[in-house]
Amino acid sequence: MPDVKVSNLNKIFGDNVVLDNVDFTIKDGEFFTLLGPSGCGKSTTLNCIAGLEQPSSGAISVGDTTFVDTDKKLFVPPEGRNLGMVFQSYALWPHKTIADNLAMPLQIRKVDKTEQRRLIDEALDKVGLLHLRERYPHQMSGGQQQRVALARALVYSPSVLLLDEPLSNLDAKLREQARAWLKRLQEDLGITTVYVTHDQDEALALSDRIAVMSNGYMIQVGTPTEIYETPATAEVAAFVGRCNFLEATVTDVTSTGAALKLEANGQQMTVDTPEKVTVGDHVTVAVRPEKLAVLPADDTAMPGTNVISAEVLTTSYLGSRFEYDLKVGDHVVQVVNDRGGLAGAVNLTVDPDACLIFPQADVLSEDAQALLTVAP
Amino acid sequence: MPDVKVSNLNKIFGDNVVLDNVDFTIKDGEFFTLLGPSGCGKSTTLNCIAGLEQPSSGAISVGDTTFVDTDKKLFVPPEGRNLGMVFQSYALWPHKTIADNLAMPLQIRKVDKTEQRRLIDEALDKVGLLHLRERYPHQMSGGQQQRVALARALVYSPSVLLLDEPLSNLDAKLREQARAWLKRLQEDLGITTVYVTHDQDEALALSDRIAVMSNGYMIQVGTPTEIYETPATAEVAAFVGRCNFLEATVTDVTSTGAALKLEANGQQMTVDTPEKVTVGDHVTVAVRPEKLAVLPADDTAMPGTNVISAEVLTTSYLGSRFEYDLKVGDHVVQVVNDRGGLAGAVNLTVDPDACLIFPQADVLSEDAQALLTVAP
Amino acid sequence: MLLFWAVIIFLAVLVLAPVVPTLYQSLLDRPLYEAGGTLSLDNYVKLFTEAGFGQVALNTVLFAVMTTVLTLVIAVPMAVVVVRTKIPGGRFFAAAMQWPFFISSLILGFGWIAMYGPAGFVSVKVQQVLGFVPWNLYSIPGMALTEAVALAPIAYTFCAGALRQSDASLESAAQVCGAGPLRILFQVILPMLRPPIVYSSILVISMSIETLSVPLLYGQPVNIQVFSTFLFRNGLQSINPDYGVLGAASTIILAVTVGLVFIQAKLLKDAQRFVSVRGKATRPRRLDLGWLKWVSVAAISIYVVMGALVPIVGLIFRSFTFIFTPLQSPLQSLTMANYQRIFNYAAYIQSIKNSLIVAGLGAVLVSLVALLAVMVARRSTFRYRRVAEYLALAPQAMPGIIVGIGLFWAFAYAPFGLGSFIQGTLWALIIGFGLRALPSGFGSLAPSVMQIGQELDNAARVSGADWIKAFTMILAKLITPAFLGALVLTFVTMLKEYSPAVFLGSADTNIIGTTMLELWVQGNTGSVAALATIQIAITAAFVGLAGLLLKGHNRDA
Amino acid sequence: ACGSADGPEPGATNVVKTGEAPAYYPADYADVIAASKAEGGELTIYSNTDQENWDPIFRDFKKKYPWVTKISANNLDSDEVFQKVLSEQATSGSPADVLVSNAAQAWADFAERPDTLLEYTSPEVQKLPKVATLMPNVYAMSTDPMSIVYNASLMKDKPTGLKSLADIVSKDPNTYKGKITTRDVNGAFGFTVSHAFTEARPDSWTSLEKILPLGKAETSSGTQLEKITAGEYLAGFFVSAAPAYPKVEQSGGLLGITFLDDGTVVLPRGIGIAAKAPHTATAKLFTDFVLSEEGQRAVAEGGLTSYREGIEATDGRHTYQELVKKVGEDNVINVEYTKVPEDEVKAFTTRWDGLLGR
Ligand SMILES: Nc1ncnc2c1ncn2[C@@H]1O[C@H](COP(=O)(O)OP(=O)(O)OP(=O)(O)O)[C@@H](O)[C@H]1O
Ligand SMILES: Nc1ncnc2c1ncn2[C@@H]1O[C@H](COP(=O)(O)OP(=O)(O)OP(=O)(O)O)[C@@H](O)[C@H]1O
Ligand SMILES: [Mg+2]
Ligand SMILES: [Mg+2]
Repeated sequence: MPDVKVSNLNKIFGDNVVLDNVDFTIKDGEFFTLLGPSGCGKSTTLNCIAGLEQPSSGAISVGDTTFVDTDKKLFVPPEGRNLGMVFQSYALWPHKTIADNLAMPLQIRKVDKTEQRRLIDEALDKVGLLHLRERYPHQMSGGQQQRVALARALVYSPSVLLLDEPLSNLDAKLREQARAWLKRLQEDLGITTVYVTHDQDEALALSDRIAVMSNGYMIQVGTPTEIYETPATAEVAAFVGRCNFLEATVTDVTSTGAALKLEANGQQMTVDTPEKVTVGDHVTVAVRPEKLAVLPADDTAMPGTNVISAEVLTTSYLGSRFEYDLKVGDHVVQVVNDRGGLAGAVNLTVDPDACLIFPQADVLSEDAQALLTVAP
Repeated sequence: MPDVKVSNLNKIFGDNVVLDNVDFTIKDGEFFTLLGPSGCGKSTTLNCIAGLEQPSSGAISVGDTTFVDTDKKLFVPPEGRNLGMVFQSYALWPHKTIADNLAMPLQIRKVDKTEQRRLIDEALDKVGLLHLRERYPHQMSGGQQQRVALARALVYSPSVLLLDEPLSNLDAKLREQARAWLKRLQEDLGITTVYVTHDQDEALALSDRIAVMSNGYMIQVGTPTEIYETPATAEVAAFVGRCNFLEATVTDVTSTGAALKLEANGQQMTVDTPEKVTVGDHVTVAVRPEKLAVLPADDTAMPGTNVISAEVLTTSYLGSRFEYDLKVGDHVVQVVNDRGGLAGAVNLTVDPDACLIFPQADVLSEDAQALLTVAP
Repeated sequence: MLLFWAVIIFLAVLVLAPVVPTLYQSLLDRPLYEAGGTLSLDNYVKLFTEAGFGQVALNTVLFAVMTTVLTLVIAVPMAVVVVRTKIPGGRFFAAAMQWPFFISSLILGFGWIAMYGPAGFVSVKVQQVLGFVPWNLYSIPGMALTEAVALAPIAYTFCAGALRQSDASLESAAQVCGAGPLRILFQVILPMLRPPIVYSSILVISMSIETLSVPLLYGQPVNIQVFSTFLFRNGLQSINPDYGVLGAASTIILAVTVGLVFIQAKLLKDAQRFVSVRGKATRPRRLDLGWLKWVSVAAISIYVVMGALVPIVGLIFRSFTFIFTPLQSPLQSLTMANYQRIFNYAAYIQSIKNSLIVAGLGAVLVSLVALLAVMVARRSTFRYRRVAEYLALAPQAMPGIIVGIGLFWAFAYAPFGLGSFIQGTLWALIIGFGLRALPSGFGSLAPSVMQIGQELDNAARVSGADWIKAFTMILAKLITPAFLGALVLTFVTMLKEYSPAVFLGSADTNIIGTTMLELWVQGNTGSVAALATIQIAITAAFVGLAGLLLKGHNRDA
Repeated sequence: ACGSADGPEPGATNVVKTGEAPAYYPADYADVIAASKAEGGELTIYSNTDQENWDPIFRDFKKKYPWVTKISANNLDSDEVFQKVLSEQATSGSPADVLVSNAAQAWADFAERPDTLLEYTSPEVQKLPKVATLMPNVYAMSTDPMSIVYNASLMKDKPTGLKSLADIVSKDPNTYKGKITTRDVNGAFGFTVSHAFTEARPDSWTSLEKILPLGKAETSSGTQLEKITAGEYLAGFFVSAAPAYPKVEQSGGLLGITFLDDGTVVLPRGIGIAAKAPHTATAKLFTDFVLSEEGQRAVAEGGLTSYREGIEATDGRHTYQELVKKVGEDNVINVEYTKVPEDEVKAFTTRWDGLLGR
């Protein structure tokens, strides 16, 4: 299986720049995910690879074959690329049986009848639906349809598999199971896969590498751990996993990091960070909810951790854990804890090295900000 | 604020029994949630309370007022019930501004102009949207529209607030924040609230009490902890939170529980349970993913815990934790652990009192079952 | 790409063919066929100063406005009642509301005169009871009412479609807030119907401007002239027809109708405010009107019975009698002679055959052209795809008579003598009628094509099919039901059509509509009724057949 | 065919001599017949005449010259016959062979133009009355009288002419208000007939002044007849007799018809051959046939009024002679094919419409 190389891809609709110099390489057999909020250009990138969109400029090649190169005025139409693609809505042809759905790409490739049958059965077996080969799509559940769509994309042994939010039409419970199943299948087949999603859990769980996109830019490309633990920007931190953001001012710079004054309530905290800051900088401190701990106000915290006084607004039971909404000044901070039953004034503790700092940025939507503000 | 009493509610469409003797009481100021899979009759129940549906039989009263009583042939139409309701689609009138949307219920109640203005501003302020009072719904984001819908339902001080999946149209990130906000608001107002959702996380996080419904029945009514920790049936266990199900046969009955033989791989395990079982019974063992621990095959487990040999299929990184898909016989078992990096043969350990047993039942959909089966 | 260009050029030629000669004639000081004309604006000056056009314009405006208002008054409440409330026999009424659409307004007009005219059966009965007749059919309101009954199904269909899709929870929300049914109707439902109301109003206005039959039948004896009868009289019957003035008048009307289409676009610009259809479908909930529902049922029944059923029954009765007058029992003169006359003359039989050919072949061709236009407009990445849409919808703004006159001249001046091959043949009628049916075809296909997700063709492309294969292997099959629907609609439209034929027809190309006019002029009213009955029977048979086909198709899909 | 639905096949009585021209035709007529044979047996007629009128004429013509197999006749509006030919002649050439219309004005206008009509003198002219030649090269195919049709069950006094109608209505104007119909003089037909009448009987304006204020104008005789039958109108004057005859017959006494004893307008229907007719010889044969005795009998059979001597007014046929017998030679007003000047048209229509109150 070949590498996929996307270079300097640009796409402009009218005067709307939808892709801005997107550039990445996907290694042979890799599960590569494009992650980003709605409208950031994920589908457009994928469609450029599939040939369903023509890039305004840039080049895409798979192995030694160049699919598109605007400099050389080269463009291979989708039907010439031998890719497999699964769409969000599955796009099964409703008037054909499952077997006929799978047969169509083979007919186009002039595979002979008996071979067709063999390939179709093999592909359906792979997705566990051999017994339903004569059904029509509308006679199947959503999960089954999704697997048929995958079988159709695999039946003609495409060189690369493209998936555009293939799980988003499944209900929440099934989605988790389908996710794990998809991961097993891809590992078995070893096919190079490009996956589009706006669901960060999906991206983290499935991918070998993730490209986080925003507004047509690629902000960060890395393994799931890199993306989650060391997000390149506050935006990535906000988008991948849950995160609390607190505004602060740098009051002192130490060898390992900085001392900060929180704007929400004026308290001090120290942060370990490789980031260069200078005194007086306004910064945003980002902390994941599970990195925060809540103690009753009278308990003493471990030395060396930051302690911030807060007040419990609400407690939510999540089954396995508890989620607290705490009030820090006029700000709501979310904490996930194993321990329930806290109320009233509490102390919030956090290790200095569990905090990330970023130049001050508005990373939350206006809506989210409104929901996270309370009367102080 | 009054109690809501629903007694022996039945609803039959044609010969389809949609509600089957539903019976519950909601206490004053309580946040009561109807939880269940799609089509189980949640909306129908809520619509009966609102008066948008007429029950086939049964009675509903709020405080001392009877809204409907089929025995007495009493039916108060929705406009006579003074309830507040928020719909999944928000149902804001697209041709009216936000202020006009809120004004309509007040006009109907013949509130005078200046008082109207005061009430509208107060309600909009409560949801933080006072500055947008002259906008049209289509000029607002989904989250804002959802808050306007809530303001409209609250502006005339209804006796009970009815919410039909009000958060399901928001994107995943915003939904979490809106959920916490809604909880704070309801606690502040102390208004009796009936909430409909099919999202178990939402139900657990928000509710004082939850009623789990299935096929028109009410299977269990209880606090979130009761529902999560001691589900009444395997179905509830499957629907609320994630759960592994393993088939087993009872080989011995002990004072605290039973000894079982797993059908997946023939291994033995013991389970503490108050459930009465007899030797030879076929049962379903239910274990939550977070109650299972994974150890490298050569580590020794704590005495008294069950040890089941398994094999790692895939590891998924979830940011804060890791999820493993393990193969136990021909079965896939999901485990959530803090520890990553395990592979190959492992031991799965579980405390006897972390397992629940139920009479053998098919609780997973065909789809889910297919996804959780592998070649042994 | 070549195909896209071909489609657009084809549409442009088709649409502009009748328009260009009309514009040219309006600036010419003599008929097009006379050599050596000079260009000037004199015709317009003459039109406004001399020809009594002021009164005609006023009448036309009155007629159009009244028709539109009456149409809406009939159609909108009925759509609300039928779609949104619980009434007994709702399904039946939903179908019955469409009936008047299947009858041409010429036939409806005859039927109405026979029933409600000054000496109509109903009028005479009322006269006997009351001593006077409280209405006057031969007036602008009378014309408008008949036309409104004929056009109401269009507005009904538009509004019902919108109501069917709209989110029922908008009404539920009002109800829970405390609003009663009437308040919901006026404050929630009606304001949101603005797009279908505006859209159908524009359509009704342009149709009532160009309709010829009812104004001719009712308005002529009492000298109420509207635009179409003005064109008819000055174009066909005048002592000395002035083609320049005719051209000028046509141009003005063309401008007015095109203007209306622009206004429509403007009125609905901020269309977001009326979007009531959201992603997740909600289950429709019907309001209970209480006692009001019986009033509604009565009103709808009156519309269906008095508006369509009684005139049709009268017409069928008429077709079996020699003379039909309240002065004598029709049973005295029962006869088959009216039908015999039609089947005795080859020319009349030929006209029925011609109608079937024109409507049948035409429906297929128009639907195909419409499909091509839809595919280019909605399914291609072609730069000028919007142009295809506008061109396909433009004939909506062209009165039938203008299409007739314009094409007549266009054929006469077509290059390479192409026109003479077409002129006077059935092809001329197919082109003329087809042009007028194109917007309906386009309108009925476009939504269905848009409903078919783009990803279905994308999936085919990615799995190796080119544009053509993707269409033939995937889309063609999926579009079939919609295509059948368009066939029915265009067939019915073209079978009813006759006004362009007044100019485009010849001895060999009589169609039912022109034969009816001829028989009427001869005074063979019985045979007119017989022919009308035959036309209704054909329509019913065709609609029924298509319904069966559609059902069969749905079953195996 | 009108009114003949239940009688014996009347065509049987019209004996047509197949392939033989009458003896009095010139000797070289055989050349014309031969030329026609070479033309392929087709003929195209632009007319404002209905299929039913044409039917027996075509039938007998085809019987006489059996190689003529395809005759197509347009039924256009009276003016449109000429507009269409002119348009076609100006561009691609016209397929029209023979033109038939009763629009006197339009004929006059058309004939004035160069190269529109073929110069042809029919050998039948010598056997026909002088009125048969309407203009050079244009002959009368039929002469159709105008009549008064009234609803006999609603009108006690039977009108016999315009003056008698005026007397009847002025006795009881309330009953007759809006109940008299006439043809719209803004149309060619209405103008020609009404104008010819007032030209010939200038004193009739006094009667018209009594009748017209009660009247309404219609654009077709069909509408007039239907509405008189229904009782919407009580009477109509200048109603074309051709369509009226069968209606009156079928009505079982409900309708009455009369010619005007103070002047019956007769509108001749002109026939001429187009200058560039593709089938000139067949067109000549057709014109001569229509004027011949055999042809005139077919004309009468089709429901139009024949004017050649020797045609019996039986089997529902109507003739000019029958009319003359009823109203007298002096009271027949033949419409002349001349062009009325623009201002005279205007003056007339204004006066007429003024009386109608429109
Ligand atoms: N045909 C088009 N014309 C104009 N703009 C377009 C077109 N297609 C896409 N866009 C714009 O390009 C941007 C990126 O679209 P794209 O479909 O790639 O987003 P996405 O990341 O896949 O979002 P989603 O998660 O909602 O699918 C969007 O802002 C969209 O509005
Ligand atoms: N008007 C109706 N006619 C027939 N069946 C109906 C009608 N309304 C509801 N049902 C049926 O009643 C059942 C319960 O519907 P209900 O809307 O209460 O489900 P729900 O639990 O709210 O589901 P969801 O989560 O999808 O909204 C469904 O099976 C539905 O098909
Ligand atoms: Mg996308
Ligand atoms: Mg619901």
